[in-house]
Amino acid sequence: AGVVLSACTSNDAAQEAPRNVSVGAGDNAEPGPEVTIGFSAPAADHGWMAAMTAYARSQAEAFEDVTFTATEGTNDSSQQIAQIETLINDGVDVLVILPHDGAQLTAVGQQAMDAGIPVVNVDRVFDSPLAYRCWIGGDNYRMGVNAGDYIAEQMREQGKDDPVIAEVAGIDSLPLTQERSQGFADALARHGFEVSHRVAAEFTVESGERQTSNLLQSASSLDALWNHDDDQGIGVLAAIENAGRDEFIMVGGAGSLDMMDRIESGESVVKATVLYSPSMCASAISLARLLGQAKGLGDMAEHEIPASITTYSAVVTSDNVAEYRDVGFAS
Amino acid sequence: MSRTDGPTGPRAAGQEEAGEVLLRMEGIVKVFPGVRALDGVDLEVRPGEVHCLLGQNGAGKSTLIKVLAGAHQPDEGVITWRGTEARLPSPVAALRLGVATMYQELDLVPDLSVADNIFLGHWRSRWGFTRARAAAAEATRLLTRLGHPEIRPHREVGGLSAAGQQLVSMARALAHDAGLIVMDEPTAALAADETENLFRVVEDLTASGVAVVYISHRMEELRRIGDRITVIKDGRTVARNLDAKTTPTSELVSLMTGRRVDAAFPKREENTTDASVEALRVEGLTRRGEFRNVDFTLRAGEVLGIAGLVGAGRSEILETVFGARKPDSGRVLVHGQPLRPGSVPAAVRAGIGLAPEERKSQALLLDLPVAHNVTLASLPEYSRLGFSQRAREIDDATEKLRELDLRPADPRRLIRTLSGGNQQKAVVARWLVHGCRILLLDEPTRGVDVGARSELYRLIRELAASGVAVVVVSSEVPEVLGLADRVLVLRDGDIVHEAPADELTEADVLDLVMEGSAA
Amino acid sequence: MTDKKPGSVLGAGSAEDRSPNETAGSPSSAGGTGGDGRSAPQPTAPAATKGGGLRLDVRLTGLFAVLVLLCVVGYLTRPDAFLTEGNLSTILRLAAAIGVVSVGMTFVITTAGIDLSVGSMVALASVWMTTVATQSYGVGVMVLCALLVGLGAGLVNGILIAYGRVVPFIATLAMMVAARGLAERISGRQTQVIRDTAFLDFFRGSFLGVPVLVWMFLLVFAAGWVLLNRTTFGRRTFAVGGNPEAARLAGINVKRHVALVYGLAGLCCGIAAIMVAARTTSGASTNGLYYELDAIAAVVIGGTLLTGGRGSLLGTLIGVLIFTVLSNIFTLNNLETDIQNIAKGVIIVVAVLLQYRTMNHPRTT
Amino acid sequence: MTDKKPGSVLGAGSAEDRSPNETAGSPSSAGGTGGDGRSAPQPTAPAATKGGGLRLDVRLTGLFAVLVLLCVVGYLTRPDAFLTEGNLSTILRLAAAIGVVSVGMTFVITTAGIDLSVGSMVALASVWMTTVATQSYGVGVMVLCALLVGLGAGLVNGILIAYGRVVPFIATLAMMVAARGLAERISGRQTQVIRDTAFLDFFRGSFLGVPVLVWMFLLVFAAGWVLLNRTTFGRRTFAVGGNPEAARLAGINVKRHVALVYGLAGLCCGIAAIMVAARTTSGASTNGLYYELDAIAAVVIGGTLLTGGRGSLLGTLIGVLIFTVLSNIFTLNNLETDIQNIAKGVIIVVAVLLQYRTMNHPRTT
Ligand SMILES: Nc1ncnc2c1ncn2[C@@H]1O[C@H](COP(=O)(O)OP(=O)(O)OP(=O)(O)O)[C@@H](O)[C@H]1O
Ligand SMILES: Nc1ncnc2c1ncn2[C@@H]1O[C@H](COP(=O)(O)OP(=O)(O)OP(=O)(O)O)[C@@H](O)[C@H]1O
Ligand SMILES: O[C@@H]1[C@@H](O)[C@H](O)OC[C@H]1O
Ligand SMILES: [Mg+2]
Ligand SMILES: [Mg+2]
Repeated sequence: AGVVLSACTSNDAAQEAPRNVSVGAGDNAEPGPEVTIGFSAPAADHGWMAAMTAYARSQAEAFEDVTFTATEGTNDSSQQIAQIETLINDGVDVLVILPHDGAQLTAVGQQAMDAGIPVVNVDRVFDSPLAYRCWIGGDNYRMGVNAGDYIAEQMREQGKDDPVIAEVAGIDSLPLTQERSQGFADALARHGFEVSHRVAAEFTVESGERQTSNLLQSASSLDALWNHDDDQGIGVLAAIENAGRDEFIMVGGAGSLDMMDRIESGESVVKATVLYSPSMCASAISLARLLGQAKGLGDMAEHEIPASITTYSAVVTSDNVAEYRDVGFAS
Repeated sequence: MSRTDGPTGPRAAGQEEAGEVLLRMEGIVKVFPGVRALDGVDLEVRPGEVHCLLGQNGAGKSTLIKVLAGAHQPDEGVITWRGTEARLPSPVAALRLGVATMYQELDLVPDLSVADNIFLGHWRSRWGFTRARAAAAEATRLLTRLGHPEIRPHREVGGLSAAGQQLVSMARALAHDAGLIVMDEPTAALAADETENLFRVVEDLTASGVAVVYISHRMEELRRIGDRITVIKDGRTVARNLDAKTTPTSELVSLMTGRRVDAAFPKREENTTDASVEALRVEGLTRRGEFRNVDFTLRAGEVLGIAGLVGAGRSEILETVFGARKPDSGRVLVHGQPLRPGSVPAAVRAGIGLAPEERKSQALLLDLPVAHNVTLASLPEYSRLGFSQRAREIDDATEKLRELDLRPADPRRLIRTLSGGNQQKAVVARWLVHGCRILLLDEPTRGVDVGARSELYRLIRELAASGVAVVVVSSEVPEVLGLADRVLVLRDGDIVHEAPADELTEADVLDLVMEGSAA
Repeated sequence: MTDKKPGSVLGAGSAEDRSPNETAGSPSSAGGTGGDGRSAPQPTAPAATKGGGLRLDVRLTGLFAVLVLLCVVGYLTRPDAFLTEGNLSTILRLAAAIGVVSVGMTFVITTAGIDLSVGSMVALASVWMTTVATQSYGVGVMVLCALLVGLGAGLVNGILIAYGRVVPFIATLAMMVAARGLAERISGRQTQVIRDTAFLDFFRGSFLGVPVLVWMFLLVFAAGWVLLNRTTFGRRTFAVGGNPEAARLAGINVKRHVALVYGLAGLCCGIAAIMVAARTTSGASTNGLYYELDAIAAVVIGGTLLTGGRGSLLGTLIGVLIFTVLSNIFTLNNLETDIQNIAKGVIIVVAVLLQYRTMNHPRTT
Repeated sequence: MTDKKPGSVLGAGSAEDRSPNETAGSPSSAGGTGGDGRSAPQPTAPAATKGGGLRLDVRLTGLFAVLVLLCVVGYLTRPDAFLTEGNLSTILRLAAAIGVVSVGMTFVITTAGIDLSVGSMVALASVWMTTVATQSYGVGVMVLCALLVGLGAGLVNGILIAYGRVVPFIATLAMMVAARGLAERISGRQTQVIRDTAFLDFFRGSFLGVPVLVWMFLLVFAAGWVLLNRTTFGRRTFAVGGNPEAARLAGINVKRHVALVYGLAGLCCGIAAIMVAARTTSGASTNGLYYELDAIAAVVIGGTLLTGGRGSLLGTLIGVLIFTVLSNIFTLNNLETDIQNIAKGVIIVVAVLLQYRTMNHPRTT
């Protein structure tokens, strides 16, 4: 049995590294001065966050002039602050920070900036622009809005005036979940709809399955369901299959390859997913490198890297899924 | 070891085949961190005899038998069983050899049933499945042999009285069909009739050739069933194979203690305080199912003894007076002031102290040093603004340890490492440093060796002479009669008699205690 | 004195139930002890072993009442949804994995141990059994892999605790961290979807109208019950937990038994991993999060003492169901997460207090 | 048998040391006990109280060696970074909050209890002190608010445990869930940024070159040490944990003391909340996640017995530092998270085993 077991550890397919997002245009791709990038993010405790870290690492590896220093992912802000301080003490050239909680890490971001270390803030945003040189991230509110608009549109098309709409949120104590739910609710309200069943999972497959199983019992019939996170979505779909339900449409969130496959196949209840792609983290590393080398963005007229870049939460449907596969992540 | 082989003491009379030896232990040494518990012990046991081990508290008796049971590994020494050298790396090895042991500290699992405890580790089973019915039947057979067919094998052992638990231990020893049964203070929790019962079983066993190693602090028991005696002092054999029937007590005691001990009770000294002061008054105290309408008074400087059978409710009365149990009715007055019922702190503040019956579970903090155990009830006295005054604490504790001749008199030693008798002294010391005016002692000499016992007696009398009012509960009638000024006799929760101690004889008390229970 | 009062050994009349050491003997209950004017609170000793094994403990009645009460609340608030076949089967399926883990945990806690690593072992086993390599061998090897990984990790715990003398809390804490790390390493932190349809068909299927997962749960529970209450293995478990020194002196190989019990807990985690993988159609290093807390809570609420020596699998079962029904009711009534949490805390306390009040004696533990 | 032997008649003559539950009384050690041919493993009895209070326990030497070893590793792998002033101050500031929580936890565990709610109490106190309303009263009220909220929540735990007789595990589990829910409710799940500059200036500042947070930690630690080892409160704590029945019969109000100890643990959480708030310049319902596990681990590694009666704050301090230094070294050496976890698990076990080997006696707990 030992032989069998040791044989099962290797898992090449699953460990396939994410593709690199375009490695800069023009002479930005040319090796420049050595840059040490310090990276800090929350615990990679679900697919999306793991993909963020993986994107960062593989993007950094693509540059021969970049030295990459990552810290232990943690969901304790104090711990993350200590780690960033350690990176500052250590004298990294640029910091890429995905704070567990933007507000809580603002001070340490500012501390780094004050120490002359440019900070690229990814995803969850700091409270003060003084704490970062550049922010790149998605728009959580708009993600909710886009999901809401898409669902409302579908309902109208199906001629449903009083649809039963459910929501499977992510970790409820995170501000970003609030923003998404708010955007979703606001968009639905503009169409005169509302969320009638809501549960919160924890971004994990298992919690997605558990919460959705209960939710489906609560709602004997549904018209639409929005799930915030495609990683927990695997569990959400498993629960839907377990319950043998297919009377509704489902919209995902973030944009995993797995969901894209299902959207493409057309056989699943998943009809769309609103993007919140972890590829932004690869871009963040590129930006950090350029900052470290005091370069601008090749295609832009400005000499400097912009102060903020918001990625767009595109709605991926069977019509356009092919275009978005490259930013899909393996959940 | 420099010792030579062979018994050196006088041969026991009436032993057939004096040359045949079942077990021989020679030069056994066992060292614990900081203690040389056994320092060259020899023991020789013959088939069919009752071989008694005698020694002071902490002499090493229990340690020796744990070596014999395979529970401790000796650092040096040789064990020979039926003429061949034996190694006992584990308890199983000893059991296989034919040595079954009833340990001093009950070795039962309280949450398991009687039958499960009797066959602990050797459950009757088929393919791993327990055979409850067969086990129950066999358990009942063993318990019947011990005279107690009424103990149901399915009962949880934790729910049995101490005596009941002792019987289960005994049944377990019998279950092993051993060639040698070791009994470490087996009569401790037994009533008189139970003790007799045990002796009968021992006689049965020895008649069939089984040997018994018997440990007890009570001389009369050794006389009654013992054949030969080995005396241990400070981890060494100081005398072996003495005749149990004929060797004079004074000789045994001086072998044990290394000095002469006056076994008699100390004289009642003239009370120096005003004997008319009423220290304690108990009126109509009742706890349903335990005791009814208990009335008595106690004057300063008086020692009141309470006699009664096991289970008569004596401990409950003391605990209720002390506030550890709440009475259903009745009240307690200290120096004329009514005491808040059911509050130990109130009782302690009023100057009452209780040395409870179950030393380890009710009195000791095993992992703390002796000094901290001694001052436990006096924390406020040994503190200023909440901070402990440690130097004073150590000094006072040391003084009391000296007074009580507690050995070793080191206040920093963890109390866990003291022998039982010495632990008992520490409990008494707790209330001495507290300076209580009323001292309640529940079985104060349980497990205490002869020497320490007479010291405790002396101490109790001295306390009384200095004006402390003392209540002594004891299962040993001579102790009650010898110590107390006045005696209460309790039966089934009722006070059936009260009289000055010198007007009572042992026989009187026994009759009073037994009356009615003979039916 | 040839004439003996019958029963005198048990103490005159009411001498039953005397165990003065009770209080000192169960130290983790320090909080609940003392000062109430009664000495030595007594557990429901006499009732406990009625029938010699199936402990029809009064405590379970109280606990059962709490469960029934919850179900009544569930029915009253959602008469249309709560008692439907679909909902009941959902509750049972959700209870299954944590239930199986709790069976193992009951054994561990009965030996006075604790296992913080159950959740991580579930994660590790679920990840290992769903690697592409393992999946390529088909359903049989997948199942075997999960069981062996669970058993192996559990035995490592057991050996560290029994032979390495590391306290259970620390040893299993280390395993908790390390096994999760290993699961992340193996999976590259990615959710591994199960492609083997034979696996999915079997474990997600039903038999006689009851989901296979529920059958598995019932089977493991029944086997656990027999093992704990009807075999020498179970007797040893109680003995080792109730008085390890007495067990040793009676010739029980305490160390080996402790190691085996942790191995058993690991095996249960392996089974639970299969169940979680079937439910979620995947293996992930985030599986089994917080299982340790849920399982310990269910076991403790079920009346097993953290101090060892007493364990009731029936109580554990009810404990698991209480927690599962609770979150089902919350969802059915569309409660917000924060309110859910506050309510959950209050209900746990009320349940336990209620449980005490439904019986005469003051404390469970 | 009418012949009566003098003195033996009433039974119970010399029951030496009889306490059947003795061994069962320290059951959490089941795993480590027995089977090794030695009975009743003895803690390092004679050496334990040298100096009468400051327990220069051999065990601490072993633990301290582990810490030193870690530092050596830190220095060897990153000679340029590890021993810098900045890095040391980062380590200490990170250790501060969890250290303060662990001080309270040491008291709780010494009474043989457990407190699972510390993390949630930190969250609740941090949120309450940073509401707009509280902030409007200025720094004094903010600090007071955190302390009172912590104390209050702790006392609720204590009262439930001592007077409600709910076992500590369950009572604090309920508080763990409920307090976090309440924190979410109060904050609306929004991180509340501190605007009061006086608060930030003071608590984020330094004094004599040492950060205020570190001073606070040292102060709390010193006060806790004195309280545990030099006052009657500490004596009572040991007594209540070591043998509650004996403590009760010595006149100690066991219930009140237990309630107070949980109150103290809550107070420590209030202090930690201030520290976390200063560190993160905000209050959030997600603060203090997993603190219960970290604190219990530090306390247990530090040699305090889960079964109560023994506790060493010095050990706790070393335990906290070991964990903090460990993650610092990981960061400095750029280890991947999954490897970090595996390494952490292994190091915990090795540390504990090393600690045993450096001394003669077999077990700590
Ligand atoms: N496990 C142990 N660790 C350390 N010291 C021990 C241990 N067991 C016994 N001792 C010490 O060994 C000595 C002998 O103890 P032992 O229990 O054998 O005495 P004993 O003769 O049975 O006394 P008693 O009559 O009081 O039962 C004592 O000093 C005791 O404190
Ligand atoms: N904790 C308890 N719970 C219930 N009943 C008890 C408890 N302790 C004692 N009893 C019962 O109370 C009665 C009085 O017992 P107690 O032990 O006080 O007698 P005693 O006279 O002190 O005997 P002993 O000689 O054993 O000290 C007995 O019937 C006993 O079984
Ligand atoms: O889980 C993800 C969350 O952590 C991130 O911030 O946004 C996208 C989510 O899917
Ligand atoms: Mg002895
Ligand atoms: Mg008594």
